Amino acid sequence: MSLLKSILKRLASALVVLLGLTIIIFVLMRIVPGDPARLALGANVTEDVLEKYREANHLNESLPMQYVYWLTGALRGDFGMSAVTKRAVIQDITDFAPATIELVLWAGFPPILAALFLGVTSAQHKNKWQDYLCRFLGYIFVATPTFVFAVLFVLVFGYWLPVMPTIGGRLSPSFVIPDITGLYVLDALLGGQPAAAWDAFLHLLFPALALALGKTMQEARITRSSMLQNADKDYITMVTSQGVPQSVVNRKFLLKPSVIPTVTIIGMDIATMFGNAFLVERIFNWPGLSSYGMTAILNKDTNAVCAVVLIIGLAFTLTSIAVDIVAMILDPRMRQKRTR
Amino acid sequence: MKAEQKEAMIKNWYKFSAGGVSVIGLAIVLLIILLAVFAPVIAPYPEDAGAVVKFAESSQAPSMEHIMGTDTMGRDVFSRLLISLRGSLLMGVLVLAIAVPVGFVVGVLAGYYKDTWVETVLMRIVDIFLSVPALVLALAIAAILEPNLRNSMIAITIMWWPWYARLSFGVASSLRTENYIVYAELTGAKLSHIIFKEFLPNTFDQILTKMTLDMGYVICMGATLSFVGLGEQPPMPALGNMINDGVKFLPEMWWLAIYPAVTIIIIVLGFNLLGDGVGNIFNVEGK
Amino acid sequence: MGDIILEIKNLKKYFPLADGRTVKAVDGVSMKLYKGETLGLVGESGCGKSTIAYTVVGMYGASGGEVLYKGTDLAKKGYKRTLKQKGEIQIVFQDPGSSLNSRRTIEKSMEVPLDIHDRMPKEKKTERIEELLEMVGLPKEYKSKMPRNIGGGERQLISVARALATNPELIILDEPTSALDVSVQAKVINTLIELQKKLELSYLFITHDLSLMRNVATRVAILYLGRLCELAPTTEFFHGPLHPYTQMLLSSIPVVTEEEEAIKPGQIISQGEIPSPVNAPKGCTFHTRCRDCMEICKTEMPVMTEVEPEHFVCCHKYKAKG
Amino acid sequence: MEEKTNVLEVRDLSVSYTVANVKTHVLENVNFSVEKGKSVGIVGESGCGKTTTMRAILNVLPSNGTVESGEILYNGENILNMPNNKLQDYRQKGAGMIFQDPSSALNPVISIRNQFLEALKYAHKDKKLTKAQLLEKAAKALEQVSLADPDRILNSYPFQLSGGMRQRVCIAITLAAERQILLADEPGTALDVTIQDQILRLIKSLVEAGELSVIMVTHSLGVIRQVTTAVNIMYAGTIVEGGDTKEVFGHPMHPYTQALMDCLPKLTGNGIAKGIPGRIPDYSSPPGGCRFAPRCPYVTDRCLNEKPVPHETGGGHWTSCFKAEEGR
Repeated sequence: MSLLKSILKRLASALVVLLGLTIIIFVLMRIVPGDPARLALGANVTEDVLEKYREANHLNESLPMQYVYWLTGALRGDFGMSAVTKRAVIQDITDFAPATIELVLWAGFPPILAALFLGVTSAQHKNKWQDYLCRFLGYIFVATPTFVFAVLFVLVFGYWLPVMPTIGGRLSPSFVIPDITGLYVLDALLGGQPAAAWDAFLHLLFPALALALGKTMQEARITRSSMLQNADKDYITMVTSQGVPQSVVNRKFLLKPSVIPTVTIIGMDIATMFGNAFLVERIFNWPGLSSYGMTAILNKDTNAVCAVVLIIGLAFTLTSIAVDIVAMILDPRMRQKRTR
Repeated sequence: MKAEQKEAMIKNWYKFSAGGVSVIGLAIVLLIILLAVFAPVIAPYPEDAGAVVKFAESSQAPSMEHIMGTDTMGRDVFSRLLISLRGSLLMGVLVLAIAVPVGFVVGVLAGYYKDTWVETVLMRIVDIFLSVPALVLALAIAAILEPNLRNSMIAITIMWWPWYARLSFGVASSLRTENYIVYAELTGAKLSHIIFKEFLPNTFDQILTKMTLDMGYVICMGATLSFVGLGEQPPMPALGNMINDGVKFLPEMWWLAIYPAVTIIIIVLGFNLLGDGVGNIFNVEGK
Repeated sequence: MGDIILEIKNLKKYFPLADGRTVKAVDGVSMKLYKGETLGLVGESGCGKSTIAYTVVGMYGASGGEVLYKGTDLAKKGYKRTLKQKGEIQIVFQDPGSSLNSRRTIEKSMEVPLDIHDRMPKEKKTERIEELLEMVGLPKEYKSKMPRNIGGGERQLISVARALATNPELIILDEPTSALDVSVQAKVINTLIELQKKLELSYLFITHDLSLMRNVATRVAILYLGRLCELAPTTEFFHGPLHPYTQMLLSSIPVVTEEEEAIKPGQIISQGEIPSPVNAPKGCTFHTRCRDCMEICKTEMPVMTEVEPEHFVCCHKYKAKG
Repeated sequence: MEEKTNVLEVRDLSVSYTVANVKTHVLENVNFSVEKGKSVGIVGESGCGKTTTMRAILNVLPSNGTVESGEILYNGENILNMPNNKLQDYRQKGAGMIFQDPSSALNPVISIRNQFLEALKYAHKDKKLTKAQLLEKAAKALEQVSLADPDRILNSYPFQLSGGMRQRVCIAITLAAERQILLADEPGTALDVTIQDQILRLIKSLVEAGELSVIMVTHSLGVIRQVTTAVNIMYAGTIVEGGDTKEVFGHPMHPYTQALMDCLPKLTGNGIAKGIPGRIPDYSSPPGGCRFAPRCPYVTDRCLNEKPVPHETGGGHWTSCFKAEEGR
């Protein structure tokens, strides 16, 4: 079917993009000034050790060959050693990734419903107080950088109205939960510990809100404007003129075309959240991939930086494929468009 | 002729101010620009924007003398904030001055040569840059280069042009079958004519709207980089590093972090509102 | 009849589809255009009339056949048109909204051909633009206007003026008035007729409007699914249409006077729909809708026959006569 | 007596739009009516207010449009101040409209089948029809408009159809509802002439069978002559001439109608007139007198200052023109 074909096409182009991303990352890794071997091992090693390291890591080969070695390694999950933690990078990543995934999942998906609700409400009460309130908050929230949200939350909910778990992390130390999916709220529930799940949720709440607020209001804004734009379209006038009740018109004819623009930007929004998580995790002491990546960046731990960037690129690509598929299901026209 | 122009101006102003809030945006942006330009004159303690230590005045809460208080070194927060506006605005202008033309040319070429290898190659490159959150790659680039204001601008520019490429691609690929483009081709016009004389005026509306909005977002990303120490280096003030310094002294010395934070919000808000108004003039939807 | 300015011989244009099938937009069309005449190329959507125009003007290459302009085959593989030829063959498009760049003044739009074909100093250029505007009956002040500030008919006149800038000999008119109101169309058409007389222009006039062709064309050619059905001098054509499709087309035209009603071939009821050019019917492509369909029509393709001097028809009914 | 046979009557309708804070007076005192089982046409060029009239009749003006004055009577009741449920009833069973632009009148993300079902469900809600019966009606209507493969059409989305097909789908959706009155806004614009002919004959046959009253709005005088028995000539938001179609086209009296007829290319040849100079007036400040006066070759001072009123010249043929009134 055409839907399946479009999805396959989408996957193929995603592969090309990811391959391109590996090249960029590799180039970045190699333009770091200085000798990669020395950067990895530090200043107090002998030339012999360096040479051995170079040999082992194919640093004496031509650049394209080095790339091939690095890529084949990366495909097997071998990103080398981290200069900071002195462990295999892949080990660190598998440890830290679930925390970030849990955070982005919570920040990315539940707020979409809120965004749609706010957008639709705002459009249906155009120029009434509900609309003005939504738009006012929208302007303010969209203009607030994520890290400022995070800082404000720490100040307000950490110090002034101390409702936030202060120490940070993902769970209070008094709880022990089974390790099933790595997503704590879910694991706690699966393990039959509602109290632990609540605690994990509280830990999540503020970082997730800091990540989500701006994007949510932006999605609401887009929903609102496309609702209003579509409401004046001929195809809505046509069904209204046919005597279809207004509520049915709104639900069956107006909503679907109006949420499509929102759906298509969700992919980008979630991607941006992976980026903004870098700061939020740091500020909230959230032990995730992003704070690991941040530490790696500040310490010029190239192997770790590359791995994190690549993994985030992968996560983003997968998200946007998922979003595109949803959009294709909603909007038959997208199945025909050349996907990218 | 004159009357026509005047009429068009009145109409544009009406469209711009229709939402009401765009005028506020314009006022905010003008104020920020004025404050930035005249910062050294307005700032009560212009010398505080550097490695100055005044122990006698350190850690003071906001007062008549220091309306936004002083930091741990006794420097006037208000003065530092004013000076930091200059770097922020400069960053916005320079980043866009490079990212926009590059993105435009790449995007228009890809759109004009849609369904050929030119499009495939150019737009794949764009896609690759868009496949990682801009902030992540900007952080990585800024970290690999020496951390300073210039390099943070380079990093942001590298991440910003693909957006303009994508925008111009959309416009060009939908316009390339318009008859005036076809006519120019058939009459023997050169590629440069088609790009700069035919496509450029038609992309201008959308580019200008996006640029206005993006001024705020670029400044925001610049502040984010400097917040983690990858922008302007201390003792020079920047919105991001001032917040970062201030966070360490929360909640007691709240003024250190809050004022710069609110300033960022106001700057981004101002450009957002202004951008919406500009979009209204051209009937362009903001992003 | 005078010199032949354009001769199309067995022209074919196929478009491949993504699924491997082919659209045969134009499939073996031959005709001549004499200097100074207006040849009306008439047909319904999908008949290939615009494809022919675009191939002549050079937007597409041909899949087969020849396009001879003053004896040179413009459609030959690898042939690149000279600047002179590009100037001599001009086109006026259908949509007045898209033929001028909405972001540039009339003057800037009209400078495009001048800058390429006839470089001259600024003042002379302005002079020339004013002269061209005058030729199409527009005041010279129009040069500083934006396209959105003038009417659709005026925009089409600007397109005509722009086409005149390169001193063309052949102008392809691609439904230049189909988007206009009749009161505006009248002005554009009258201007075109005047210009033709004054400048000895040859027009290839693409349209779906037969009534208009009655008043404009020297000869009329009817297309159906990428092939010619009938080609004849205008007066003869309207008084004795021969091809069943032509008759159906004529009888479908809504008219306003009794005199016109009398001209329409009576008792012919239009039926069916033009089939997709992807799988055109075998034999005569019109046989699926033809009321006179015979067995031979379903299998064998008819050929163009000259039934009377200069009156060609492509139909099995008239084979015997010839 | 005569009043009673009118299924729809538009009285003194004036409509304005507000664009960028400027009020434009589009319709001015429009009057006309449709008798039961008859067809009436409104002819005019683009921007003359034809579509606005049609939208007003269904009370679906765009959000910036306002009815300034007048009433629209359906079976004697003014639809402009009907309670909501009655209005809906009128839209479901009274009058339905074929929209002009086929590319925007169908919902892009809903299948043709569902668009049919939703519209027909309400139009036929009293009859308690099953889904299959509704689809049968849909298929029949599609066949009526010469769409050969109704199943394929029903399973399509609008973007998969050509412009001509979409327009016919719109026509079919409206016809399948089997309302009393059909409002046809340029029903042939996207159609080829041979298909248009089939559609026009279909509409005409429905009228002649007494099933339908039609208001047809178009720029094409020929279409009007083929389908309608009465015609109104509209210029710049006013109706300037009206009467029996053949009579009006045979002896046009208003200078605008005359000019329009002269501009029309005819199958009989003889060339076409030079066109009408000037453009339709700016609706934000329309001429104080006759709206055609600035372009009229017979203009007098009176035309510029005084609004002409309908003047009957016999046989139900009337015109709003001082020239005709004064017998010049």
